[in-house]
Amino acid sequence: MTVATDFTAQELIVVAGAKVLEDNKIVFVGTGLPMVATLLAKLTHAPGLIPVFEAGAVGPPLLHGLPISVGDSKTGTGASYMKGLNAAFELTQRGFADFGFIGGAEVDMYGNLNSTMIGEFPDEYHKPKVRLPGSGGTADMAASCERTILIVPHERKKFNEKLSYVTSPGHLDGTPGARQKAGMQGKGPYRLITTKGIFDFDEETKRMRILYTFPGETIKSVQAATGFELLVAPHVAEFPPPTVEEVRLIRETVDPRGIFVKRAA
Amino acid sequence: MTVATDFTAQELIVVAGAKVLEDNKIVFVGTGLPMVATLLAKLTHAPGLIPVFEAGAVGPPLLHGLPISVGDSKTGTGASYMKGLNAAFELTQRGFADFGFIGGAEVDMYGNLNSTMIGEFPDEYHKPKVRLPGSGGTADMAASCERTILIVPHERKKFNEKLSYVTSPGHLDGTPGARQKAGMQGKGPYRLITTKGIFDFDEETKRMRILYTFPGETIKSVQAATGFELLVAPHVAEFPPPTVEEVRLIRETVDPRGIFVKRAA
Amino acid sequence: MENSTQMFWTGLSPDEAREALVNKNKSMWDKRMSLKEAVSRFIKNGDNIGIGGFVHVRQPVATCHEMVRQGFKDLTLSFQSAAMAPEILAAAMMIRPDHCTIKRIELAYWGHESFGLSPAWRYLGERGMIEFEDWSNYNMSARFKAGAMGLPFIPTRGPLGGDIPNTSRTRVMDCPFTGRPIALLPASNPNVALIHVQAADMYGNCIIRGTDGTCAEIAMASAHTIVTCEQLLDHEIITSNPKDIAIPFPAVDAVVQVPFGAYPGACRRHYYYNGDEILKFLGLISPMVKGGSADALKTWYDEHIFGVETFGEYIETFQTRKLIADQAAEAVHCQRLA
Amino acid sequence: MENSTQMFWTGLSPDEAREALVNKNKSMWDKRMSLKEAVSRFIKNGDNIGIGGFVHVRQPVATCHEMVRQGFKDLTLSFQSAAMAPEILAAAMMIRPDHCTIKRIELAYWGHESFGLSPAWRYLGERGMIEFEDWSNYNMSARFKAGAMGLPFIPTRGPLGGDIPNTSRTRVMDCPFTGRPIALLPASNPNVALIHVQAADMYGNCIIRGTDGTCAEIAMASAHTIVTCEQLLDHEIITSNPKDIAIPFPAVDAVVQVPFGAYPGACRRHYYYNGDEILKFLGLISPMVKGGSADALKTWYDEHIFGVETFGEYIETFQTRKLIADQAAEAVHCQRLA
Repeated sequence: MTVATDFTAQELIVVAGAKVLEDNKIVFVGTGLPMVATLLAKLTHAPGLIPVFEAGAVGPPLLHGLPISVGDSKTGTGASYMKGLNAAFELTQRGFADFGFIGGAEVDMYGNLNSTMIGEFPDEYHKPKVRLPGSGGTADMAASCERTILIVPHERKKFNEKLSYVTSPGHLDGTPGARQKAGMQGKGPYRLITTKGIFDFDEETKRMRILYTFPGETIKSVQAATGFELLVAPHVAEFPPPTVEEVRLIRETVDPRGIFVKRAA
Repeated sequence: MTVATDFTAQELIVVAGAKVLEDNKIVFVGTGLPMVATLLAKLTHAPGLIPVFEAGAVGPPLLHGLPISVGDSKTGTGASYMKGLNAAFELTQRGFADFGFIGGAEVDMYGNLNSTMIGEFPDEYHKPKVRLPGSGGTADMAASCERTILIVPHERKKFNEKLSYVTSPGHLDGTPGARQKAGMQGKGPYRLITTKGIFDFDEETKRMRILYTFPGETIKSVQAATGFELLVAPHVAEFPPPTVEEVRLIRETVDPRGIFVKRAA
Repeated sequence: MENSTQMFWTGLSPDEAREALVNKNKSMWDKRMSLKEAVSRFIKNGDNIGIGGFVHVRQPVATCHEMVRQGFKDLTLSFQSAAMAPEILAAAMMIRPDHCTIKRIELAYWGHESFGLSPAWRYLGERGMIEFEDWSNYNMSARFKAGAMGLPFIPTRGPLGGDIPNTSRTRVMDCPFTGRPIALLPASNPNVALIHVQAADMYGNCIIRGTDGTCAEIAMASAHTIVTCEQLLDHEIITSNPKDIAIPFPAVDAVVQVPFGAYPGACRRHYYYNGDEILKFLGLISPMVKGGSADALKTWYDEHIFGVETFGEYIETFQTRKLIADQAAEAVHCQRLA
Repeated sequence: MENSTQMFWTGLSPDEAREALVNKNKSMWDKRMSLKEAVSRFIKNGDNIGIGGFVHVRQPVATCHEMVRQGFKDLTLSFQSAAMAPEILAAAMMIRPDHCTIKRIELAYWGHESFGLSPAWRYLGERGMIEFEDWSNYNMSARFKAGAMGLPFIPTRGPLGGDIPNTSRTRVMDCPFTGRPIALLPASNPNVALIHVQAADMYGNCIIRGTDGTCAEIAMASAHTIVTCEQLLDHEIITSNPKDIAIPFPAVDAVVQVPFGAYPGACRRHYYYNGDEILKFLGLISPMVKGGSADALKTWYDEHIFGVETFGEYIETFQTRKLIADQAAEAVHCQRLA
């Protein structure tokens, strides 16, 4: 278990994401880094982790390696169910997904995510500064998975008091029972993993709270890169750097072609 | 095309039912005599007739003969679709079924059917004189097939002004657009086949109207066996008796074991 | 919005159904157990039981035998069209009301198609001995589907216009998009689903051949699912074509291999109906509709259910020649190389 | 009931969709024709086009090429997550607005996952050149499902709480059974569905391998469906396992065999993604987002679409070695004896 000295921010995020995943749970996996973290978790501490992909595959063993899409043929082989999008989301709405693992371009202090547009809303909705791809399945996972794990690269412009557009609702405005009142299910955002640390959401206020800082970061440096005031957990710990073995697994086995985990630091 | 002299009331109903079915149409087939008539139609003038069974089978060739249930394995073999009950009824609700072919224990002048209970409604609903099996799929076919063909043995106690229970709505109270106003689709009852004749429903009033009398019956004898006033079409014809070939087909090929078509007259 | 009857939930409410699933261990574990254990572990008095199959196709007959053997009270039965499963449970109530009772039935059809009406339904219904709620096949299928989708209700074009909306918890509302009336049906989330399938693995992944009925929906809607299967196969075989899997393992709690588990009903690829046996059994109940004796029926239950330990012993009472003939009949309908 | 935006129907209203199907010849007839004929016969200017597949899986790429060749105006595109199909149509609008135009898009996601954002979406969206309506993947899938079920709407637990209900025709109502808010989504009934499948018979019965996406729902919801297939098989082979049929023949109007019809995207059992080609094509559009020249993109369209008669000629521009490599890559993921 030698600690690695050569690792990238993305590799750290993947290791942190994998560690948040619990063995024997069902996780609805969004595209990109969540897929990488899920595969790493299955290859390490969570062989019984059950991934669900929105194109339909439930519980594939992923024997042929990292899918490059949530609809990739690799997700289908050996799956325990595969009936298309409606079926995947219906079972999520029913309560089958313990976790949803999703990303976004922008996040606020209540774990609401934006993957729709950058610009003034509603004025610029039909002519935004940047048009993003849109929700995909993230709004659905946010609405119906029992808990969600979020991944957002930590930059000040992505951590905002007010989002351009709330694509995937988290704890909404943080008021008690806000999700249930709105008609959604599940407990909402559980963890946020960024390039600077791991966060949870305060039990009372539902506000984002620092839980772990990544190597080289401090509470202060994390706050400086965040466009709103962060809460701080009673005992913030430093998240350990990845091990040599974890980095090797990512580079040689999980994403050898660097599809999602880029080699440049 | 020799006319048969030896045939039963049920055989006549089956031949009449078959003749009402048009080639190359999709017919949603209820259990019992509708299945027999459908198979006879496919073996005679309507080889391109496409049966749908509520347990799920769409368009089976019925190469292994008469199913004894709408969920019979014989309905599945060679079918062009088979996804269970929801799928079969969803495609009906969508508009895929040109005809629904259904029976009931009681019918009124607007083609509403009862297959739920005999007794006073609502007082005796929970303790009826006779408890019938219930709707099955007939209420759904009645609500969503484009047109329905009804089969009811012609007895006075089955042809009533007021039904004990309206299980499968036909033209409701006969007022113009009643079905659409109630939220249903389709044009409702198209033909009724009984042991005494074939009926349609008047364009204006939606009331049951004699179209054909069966051999041995007259307008008067049919009316006498009916608990409400029948309308009479401008040119009521006598429906021809079955041919020797039709009777032979029913007895030897369609229902050789007499499962639905009893030998006794 | 028309409210015909007061709203209430039978089985689980939508929120309870969600909670049950959230708190359940949904991982891949070995769920093989005896039918005796499955029934005693997952079924309780007062439960709403979702019954799979369609009329005499893949009815959970073996599981109903075991339920009668153990005895349950105040059950609610939910199904679209059923035959032998409710008949076995209801006829048991007719002879042993101290041991087995049905409180309520939510159904579209209880009968035997070409084999006739259900005498037990007539007996209990005409004597006012049970609560019931009439629906149609699509209504019940859609209610299970709503339950399986995690929705509190589902819209349908029926029942509208007839009496079903007057005797059920249907709500009719004006569609907010078209202005026309549409029916809203409350979801059904049974406590326990009873499902018989052709093949399963030990984790509960199920393959259904021929009609799916509404089995997947009932299993996904229910808090617990007991699966009986003709074949118990390796996980790798079952998942070799993932799209063949009708019910995924997290929806299943018990897997029991029971050959002929739907007999004397039919099971595609395995056996066709034993109509003689169906008629014989119904013939024992029929006289009671008109006030006849219960003796013959009691004897049947004593010999075939109470007097044996397992469903296998009941199957052994059939002549091998007859079992092989029913297998051979089915083999004609869906021909395959062995 | 909250009304965020005015209600209107794109494509067909529920009543029009019903009427279209009622009046259609739904019998078994030989629907084989050229893609040129299928597109010219069933697609009109102003149509709402339902696009099958999921991101780069089984996108109807060949059909979109043919649509660009023929030229259509004022289209509405409806899909959950799409990639090459809208990219081909939209980039054509960027270079030939006289020939091809998109008026509106109803979508959950337009992008290329690991291959990056969609430059055409950014170009058209950021310049305010098209109407659009954001939904989620389940929202769009459920909207097609409602259309396929003959319903005017379907309830879902999302979108609620976020901005999607504020920018779409979602209605939020209090559930009449639970009192809690629930979303109602209007059905989507496109004029024409474009679906690429692994196998079909001449009547239009379709088998889909791997993910079904929302193809069956889109086909069943639409007034017309154009199917392209890798394999055209005898009816008896296609129906040998009826449950494998994802789309039944009455929902289909044209059947066209087009090998590699979803290429450079993927098609399970046939070929894996050609990522190089996807990136190369996106690279021709990307400079235009920032105001760069359209020349390279124009040249591509002239050479690969306008300059050829059929999609087959486009496929012939690839090196055989590359096509075989992409087939071999896919053969590793779903291993089967030939």
